[in-house]
Amino acid sequence: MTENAGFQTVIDRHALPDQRGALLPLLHALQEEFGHIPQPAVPLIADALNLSRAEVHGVISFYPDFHTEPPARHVIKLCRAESCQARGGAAIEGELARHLGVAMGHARKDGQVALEPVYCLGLCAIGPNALIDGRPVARIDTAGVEAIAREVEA
Amino acid sequence: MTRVFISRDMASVALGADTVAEAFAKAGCEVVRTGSRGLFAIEPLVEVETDAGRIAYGPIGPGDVKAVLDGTHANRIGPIGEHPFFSGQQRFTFARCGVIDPLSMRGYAANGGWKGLDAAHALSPQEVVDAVKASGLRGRGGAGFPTGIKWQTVLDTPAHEKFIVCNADEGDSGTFADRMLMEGDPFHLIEGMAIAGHAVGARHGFIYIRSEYPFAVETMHEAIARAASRIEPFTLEVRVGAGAYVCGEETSLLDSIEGKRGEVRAKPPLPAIEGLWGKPTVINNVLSLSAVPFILAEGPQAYADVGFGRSRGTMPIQIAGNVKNGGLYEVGFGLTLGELVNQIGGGTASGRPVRAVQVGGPLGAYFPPSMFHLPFDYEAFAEAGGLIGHAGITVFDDTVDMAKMARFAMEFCAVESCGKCTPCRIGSTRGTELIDRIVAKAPRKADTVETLPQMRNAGTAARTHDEEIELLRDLCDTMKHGSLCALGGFTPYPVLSALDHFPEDFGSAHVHAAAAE
Amino acid sequence: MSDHAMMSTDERLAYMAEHILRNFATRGEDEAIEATAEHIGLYWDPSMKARATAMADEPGVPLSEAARAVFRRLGEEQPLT
Amino acid sequence: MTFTREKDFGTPAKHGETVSLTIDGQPVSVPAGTSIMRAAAMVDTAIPKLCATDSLESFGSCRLCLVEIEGRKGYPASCTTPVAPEMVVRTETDKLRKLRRGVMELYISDHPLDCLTCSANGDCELQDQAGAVGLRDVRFGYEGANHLEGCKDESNPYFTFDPAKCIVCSRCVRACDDVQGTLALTVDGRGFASKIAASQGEDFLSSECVSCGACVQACPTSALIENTVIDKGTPDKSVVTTCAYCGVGCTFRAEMRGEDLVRMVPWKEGKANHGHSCVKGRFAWGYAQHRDRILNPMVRTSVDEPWREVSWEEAITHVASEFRRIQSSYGTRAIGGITSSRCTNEETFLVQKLIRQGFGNNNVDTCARVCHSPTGYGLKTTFGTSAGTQDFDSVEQADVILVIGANPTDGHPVFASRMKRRLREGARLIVVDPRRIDLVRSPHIEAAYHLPLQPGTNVALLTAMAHVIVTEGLVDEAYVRERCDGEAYAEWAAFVSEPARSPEAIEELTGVPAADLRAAARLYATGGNGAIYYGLGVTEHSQGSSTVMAIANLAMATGNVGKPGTGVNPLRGQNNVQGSCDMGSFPHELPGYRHVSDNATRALFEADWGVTLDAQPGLRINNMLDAATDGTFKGIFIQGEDILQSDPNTKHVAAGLAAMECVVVQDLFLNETANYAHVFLPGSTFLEKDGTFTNAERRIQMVRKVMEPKNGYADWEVVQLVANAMGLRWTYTHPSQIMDEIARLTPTFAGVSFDVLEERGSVQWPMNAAAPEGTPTMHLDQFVRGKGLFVVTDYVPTDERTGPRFPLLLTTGRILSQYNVGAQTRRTENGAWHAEDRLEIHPHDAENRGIRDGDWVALRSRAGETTLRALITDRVAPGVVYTTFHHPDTQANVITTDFSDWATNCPEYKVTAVQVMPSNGPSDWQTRYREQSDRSRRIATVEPAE
Repeated sequence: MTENAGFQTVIDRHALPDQRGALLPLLHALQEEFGHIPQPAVPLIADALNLSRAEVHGVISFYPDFHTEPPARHVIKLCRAESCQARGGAAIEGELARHLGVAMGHARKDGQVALEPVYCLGLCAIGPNALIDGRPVARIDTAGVEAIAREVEA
Repeated sequence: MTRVFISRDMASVALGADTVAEAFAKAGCEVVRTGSRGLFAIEPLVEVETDAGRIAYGPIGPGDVKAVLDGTHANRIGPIGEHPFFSGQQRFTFARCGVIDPLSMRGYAANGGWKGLDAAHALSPQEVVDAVKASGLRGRGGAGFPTGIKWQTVLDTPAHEKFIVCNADEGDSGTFADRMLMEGDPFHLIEGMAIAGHAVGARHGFIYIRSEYPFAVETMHEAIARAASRIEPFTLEVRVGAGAYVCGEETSLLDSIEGKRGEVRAKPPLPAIEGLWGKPTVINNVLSLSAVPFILAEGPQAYADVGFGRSRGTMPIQIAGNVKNGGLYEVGFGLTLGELVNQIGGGTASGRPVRAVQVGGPLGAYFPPSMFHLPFDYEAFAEAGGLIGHAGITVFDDTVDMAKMARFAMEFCAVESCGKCTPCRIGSTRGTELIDRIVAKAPRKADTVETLPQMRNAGTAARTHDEEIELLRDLCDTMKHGSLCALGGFTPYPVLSALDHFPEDFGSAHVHAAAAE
Repeated sequence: MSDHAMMSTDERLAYMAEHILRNFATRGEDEAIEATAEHIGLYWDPSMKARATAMADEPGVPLSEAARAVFRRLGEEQPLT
Repeated sequence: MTFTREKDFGTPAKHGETVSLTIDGQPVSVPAGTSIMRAAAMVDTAIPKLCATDSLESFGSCRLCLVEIEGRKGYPASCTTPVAPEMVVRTETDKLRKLRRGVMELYISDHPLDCLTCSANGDCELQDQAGAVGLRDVRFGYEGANHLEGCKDESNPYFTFDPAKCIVCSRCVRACDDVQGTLALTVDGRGFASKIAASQGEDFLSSECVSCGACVQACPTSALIENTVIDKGTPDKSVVTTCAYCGVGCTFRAEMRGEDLVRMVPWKEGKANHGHSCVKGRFAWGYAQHRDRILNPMVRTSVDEPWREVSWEEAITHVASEFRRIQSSYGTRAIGGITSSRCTNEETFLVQKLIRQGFGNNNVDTCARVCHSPTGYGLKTTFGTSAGTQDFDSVEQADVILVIGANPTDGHPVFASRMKRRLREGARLIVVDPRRIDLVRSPHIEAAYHLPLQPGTNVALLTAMAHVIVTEGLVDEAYVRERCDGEAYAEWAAFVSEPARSPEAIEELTGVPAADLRAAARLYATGGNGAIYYGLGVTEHSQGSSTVMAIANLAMATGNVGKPGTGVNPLRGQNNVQGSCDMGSFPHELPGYRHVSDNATRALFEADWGVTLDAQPGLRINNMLDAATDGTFKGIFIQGEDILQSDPNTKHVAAGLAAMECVVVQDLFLNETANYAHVFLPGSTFLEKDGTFTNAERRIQMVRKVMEPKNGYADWEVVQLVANAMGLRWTYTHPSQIMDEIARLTPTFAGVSFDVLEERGSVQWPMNAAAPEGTPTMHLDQFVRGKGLFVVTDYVPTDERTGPRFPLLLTTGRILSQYNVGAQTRRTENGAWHAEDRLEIHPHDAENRGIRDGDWVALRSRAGETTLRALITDRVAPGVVYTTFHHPDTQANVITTDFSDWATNCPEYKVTAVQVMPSNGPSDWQTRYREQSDRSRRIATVEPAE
């Protein structure tokens, strides 16, 4: 039961009675704390905010930021949008996928690294860009790919 | 103790600004972290305070401290204002960006901060709305709807509770002005929203920031806390998106704040009358709200005097993609596309010729150089079958494959579709499959179902390339006129503009087909 | 009341009268007796009323004075049918 | 009537001043706010649509209904665009046709092509619209990405969900959200991957779904479809009738294929349910054809013998002769009868007529005795008439809703949905109940105050609320002065103002914090229109009548009677319990609530019936049983009731029945009471007869024959056979004649007739010259008795006390899927939700008795003992346990005692002192009872003598 107790503490902190539309902030907090929102947390969230389980499930499944599976140890969010493509983003995506042995939009089987798409980080003049575990990295070239690979394999 | 100014903007940090700041601090300098000036080719930028004002050096690495401090570094630029990228600008909204410490209330006040708010508080709500109307300000998010009229509707709708919502979802590729302003001059947006609250009688506001902007989220949280007492009785809170581009659409954004799936609502009711939790709500983009303090401080006429045709005031244009001088260029409407890409942008970063430019993000049209005469103006671009959107310009050199870009436009729509309306939910997937067939020059043969004898009416002949192109045009027509919002509705802009202006990439003869009406 | 589950009819009639009296108690004793008698007149069937009237004067039956008064009042108004 | 699918106008009706526009050159005038789609439909222009249906607000997702509007660019959707003055709309242009075909081409590129063998063939809107837009080719082909591989969800016993047939129009999700208010469905995922999911992507049965069928009804394709349609095919004709389950009185279209009932679909014109339904009415009608139905009369001389099937003629003459024999040897008053609140008004009227005219006494009672008889007494005393004051629609104007002693989401689900919608719109809710019922907190609904009082202390709590209202000056003085008896008010006000009535004084007794009680009282008094809804939790107490009067006092004191949005509303349990009371089923009154001693009334009936009537009230059910054990009551005719299972103190009922010489039971199935019967006359279901039911808002509605009675006769025909066998020479040929007789003899029904009901659909009594349109809201200008009467209600504790032997208090109630004694619902698939009665017990009480969830426990009271499985929950307060009485093998009523309401003898089901201990299996009583019940249900297989 401790797993649920963990969720409950985060939920109690965020399910303030007077905060309207509290679901997204609460889901962000759980995602932040546990790296994902497992199915057993949904009934606790629904009860705290007096929503149906269906509503909570519908919202979790809508937004890409909310995952229902445990996260990989490292997460690379590589930008696939037009400005980065104009600066060679597609080629870098191929190199990074080959180098790490993981397809875009997937986590490697060993759980070490996940390569996720992101559509624009707002660094559109210095692409190709990525967030490596939340840290912005710009002008990624072949050397950049190798540096990223070293970092996430550690 | 020499004082130096180094940007903390996410782009600058991505280019190494933090290590440069550490180096100058270790060298005994007083380091002030600011927003970015907005020209990324010269970042990380260091401005050294001297008796003759700030002298800029960029780009600078952590090893260049000594050369910068003794003024001998090769990348010495001198006063940044004299740099050609900045001298031509009219920075009404971005005046303080790169100058002040974004979270210093004292710095903000010392540079004209709160002047607009105080001016607004001296006026009645109707007078403030009239000022915004007189300024000719139009929505900077992309629709270009006159901001003053929107505020008037909210003011006129009686309710015991109203809201101000700032759309900071800026998901368009090639746009970063909202991010730069929130990270570089957060109090400016806060002041704009406080004025809006006073103008329409709203006591609370939400800033909906996309989760892909972690720096902006953090800076706005901190700025709101510091400015709370200054903007009383108006209160503000940040709400963070969760990776859905469609939440940039105003009704989807409202659903998201309400804790729901970001599905687009049908209109009417207009959000100005029945918006957040059914209450009258002002929804404006970061740039629209941030233009308001200037209008109240300097008077609407000063704002309206600048511009072109019905597009009044300045637009912070973002030049991005494969471009030499990528960055933020705030200027009055009217410059031509060519001036922006070639003179100001300096052409491609790769040195190869410019082949195409997408204006207005992933839902904007592609323009060949032959259309670079177009003045940067809402009406002019609409007539040319495109749109200004959030004023992002993405430059491509001649290695670009426009059929692949058209395919990406459909794929992007399929990835980000909220799934509510049929033309977009199903159309975007069928469009992606269709363009793949066109690009692979493999028009569809009759499939197994169609060849069954039971499918008496189904066509059994293989389809031709032209039939597939015509189907793509029909699909775009259905999506353009049938979709519930601009995501499905504008996806045809990049697809058809690529098809019309670059038919060769689609394996078709170079015929300039009339754009779908 | 011993085992309430299986009361005899006499016990039940007495219990019902006492119960009605208690719920009219706020009117004061005299009015309560009159109201209870009127109530019984409206809702009890003749055989129950006849038995009640008879019980009024039987010494062995445990009845409160008020209940006895009610049953006596019944006898006066209702000709035995 | 031939099978015409009800016309769908696409969006709900609006009200407001008229707006005129032209559509395709045709002038149209509709209320402001009406959509262009609805306006067009009103002039028979059917704009193609898929995601729009008029039971739901417009959504604008399918994009088929695009139109062109002069002066407006683009192609707006007609469902989400309201009409505007002088608007000029075109619904058919080349461009629109092209766009609609484009949308349909996308739909059919991701849809199965097995129309001809699909269970919705001929009844599918996608099929219709594909035809309407003239789709001839899907140029995208059929091998792109699609949703054809999802597997069917057949978990729910009544309908199947086939995701491959889903077009993601979300009509099901919106129906579950807005119409039912359970929010059990959602769209899962986004974009092309969007799919409908129940709860967290589970199968329907294990999800939050309550199986009301609204989603199945809203679904335009066969994605959600009734299993009976899959098995039998789409219906070809329909008859509108009224549901035979709870007191909401939902009207349905019984859709048939020939004589075979295919499905029950709620009727949009139904004034009580407005097109909504619950699991019972919508799906649980299979019992009508269940093999347990007894179809032939049966007779036996003693209850120990097996039944002997006989002809109708033999059975009827046996009944008549036995009753005459008993009367001659034991006296006129030695026999009586019980009417059913599940039969029609006409049948109930005939049973009480058989008893009064035929038996010559007033020994007639009804099951209302054990549910709302205190409502009859309490409201008649205070307001002057024994019925609820409002119609159901009134809840839409309530600002404060007070629910006391009722569990609407289980007992009156369709009305609960309308109440929940009003609560979601912002009305405030107060719940007074020992149990935390669902309404206290469920998605988007939260009671402002839940007052979990100790069972049996209602009067103390309500009088304390009155104390707050009077002492804090919250009384509506003007209303009281103008509408109520001043003297009675003064006495009442003085009484409630005494310190002993304050919330603080009764806090310890009720267990309700004084501050909450005060706040709730203030909210009810000052929160705008206050509407009180109550159920058996108010009436089934030793002070049931006092509680009803205490409620009436609160309503009068705050001016909350006599206008929409307010009122005192009894949620009556069964489909015609209101009707059975109206028809004079009580031993002390003739139809129309007129006392038998009222000479003028009696003269009216005597003239019509040609007999002199007994002026003395007859025996109530419990009095009949007492008289039976005393040997003075020997014969009984019971129509459509199972008093052995539903009435309290089962051993007492058994003893009474066993002492009788001729027990006649008329029912659908052999029930527990039939174990003691000598004659069994087969009954007919509501599907097999014409007549009327009256629901809890006094609305009289038609019940129409859908199929011939399997047992040969409608119930009213059987009563006539018995009557004529006793020489009464009745000549009814159709129930409408019985209603004419009722109208002739009952002032409040004077204007009612089958013709009027056919024409208007339904009407609420009183309906006569004074109220030609019927009476939605009663007591408009003045109370029926003239001045509203305040009645002093002092708390008198029940004699049923807890003590060391029986430390806990048992209260009883009902669950959504089962109905009353379960005779009908146990013979359907509803067991999927509630297969056995469970004892709800608080964790503390369970813990210190070593009871785990699901354990068998012995439940013992002074009256008896039974065993059932425990359900550990904090829904009940410590010291309180709860169960239902739907399943005979638990015989919950062997536990309940004979204590009852002082005025009406309505049994005190809600308060029984009990002890709960772990047990290893059924009690001896249960095993003995099972054996006796099996023995008495044997039916000899010999051929009935011709």
